[in-house]
Amino acid sequence: MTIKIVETVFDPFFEIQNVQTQLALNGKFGATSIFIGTMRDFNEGDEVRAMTLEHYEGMTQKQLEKIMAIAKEKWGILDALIVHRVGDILPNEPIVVISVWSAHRADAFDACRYIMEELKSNAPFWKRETLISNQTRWVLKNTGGKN
Amino acid sequence: MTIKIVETVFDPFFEIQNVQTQLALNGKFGATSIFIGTMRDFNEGDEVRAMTLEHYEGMTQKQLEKIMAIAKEKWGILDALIVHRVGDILPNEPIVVISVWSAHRADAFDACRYIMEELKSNAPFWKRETLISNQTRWVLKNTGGKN
Amino acid sequence: MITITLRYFASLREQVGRSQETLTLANTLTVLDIWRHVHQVPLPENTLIAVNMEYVAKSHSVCDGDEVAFFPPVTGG
Amino acid sequence: MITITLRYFASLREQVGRSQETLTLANTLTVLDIWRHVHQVPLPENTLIAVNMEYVAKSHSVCDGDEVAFFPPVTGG
Repeated sequence: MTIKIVETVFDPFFEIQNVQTQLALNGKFGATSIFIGTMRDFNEGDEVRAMTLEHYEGMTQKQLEKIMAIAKEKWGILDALIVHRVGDILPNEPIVVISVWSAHRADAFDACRYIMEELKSNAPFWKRETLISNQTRWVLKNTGGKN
Repeated sequence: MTIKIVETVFDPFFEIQNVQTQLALNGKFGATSIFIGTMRDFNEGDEVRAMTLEHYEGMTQKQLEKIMAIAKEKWGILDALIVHRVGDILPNEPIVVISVWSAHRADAFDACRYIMEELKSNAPFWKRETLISNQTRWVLKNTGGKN
Repeated sequence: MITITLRYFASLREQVGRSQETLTLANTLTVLDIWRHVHQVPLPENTLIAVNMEYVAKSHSVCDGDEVAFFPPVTGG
Repeated sequence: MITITLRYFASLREQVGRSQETLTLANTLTVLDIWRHVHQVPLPENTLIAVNMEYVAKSHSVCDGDEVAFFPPVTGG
């Protein structure tokens, strides 16, 4: 299980492959479910120029570890990865990647979505957007991700 | 929308990035949901040495196009990719990758899972396993992926 | 006269002993009756049937030039 | 005597005008009463509260050495 909070641009595919090439996983996982959140250049009808992600260092790690531990109890997970960006972010840069490896697909799908929804609800990150007008605003609330 | 049936080993991350670097998507997608199916070295309690994937050429493409079209009607999808392997496959090689890009995460999550389940149920592929004993057997049925 | 192509895949292809054959009929038949016309053994339960690469029911009747495929449950992904 | 650290994040940090302060109390208080003790304005609705980096209810009472954090709804991911 890997949790990383990073302050500079990261490559989600490099991070995933980095975990996956661990020899222990070879031939054992049949399913990988991945979610990547990427910064858009629009939000709530406005063009967005940049974003700053603030977080509560220490608590972030603690909450993400708790989410991972619960996911591991609920589903048959072989490994999981969370990488989350903080600091100044530009459109088209990745914000978060979650990857879950399991033997069978239902476990990977369910656990990946669970981790993402819990992260959105409980991990102490806050987004401040800089609009195209250079006006800044805090994002007030995450939208729901469940149907 | 991209559908590929490939006869040799492919790199799922390369295929995904290949679609993603299309300029049209830049800054527009906030969510990417990816599923990768990888060959395991065990199935139904037996060690598996290799696998051969047969398919019904033409019908495969037709069914996958239909699945993609329905997913596009049901959810707000910006782009989607399916790559599926056929022929001789070894453990740890990717069998299938599905990637869905959308503005918001619920659409990507739902559509990716839908495409995978429909592919498992309707796309005319058949797996024949070669066990460690060199005995071969057809996989009889896909297991369920919904909870 | 109706000429159709029959195709078999995977384990069913191995059971039938061939992957493809051409059949000429005086009149249209359902896909189930085509199977009965050609094979001594009953159509295995769970067999899927496609005509021109689209799934059909056993009661579907063929047209001249159709490609009719019989195959076991699919196991891709 | 109970000494605690207060922390504020994001928009609440900007409203409060500082990110951190230390408070010494004669007796334990609930986290809600701590807010009232320090700030003139009522605790904004939807504010989340953590003690030692775990979420707590407004009625949670602090201990000596606790880190108490107040912040708006989280918006990561």
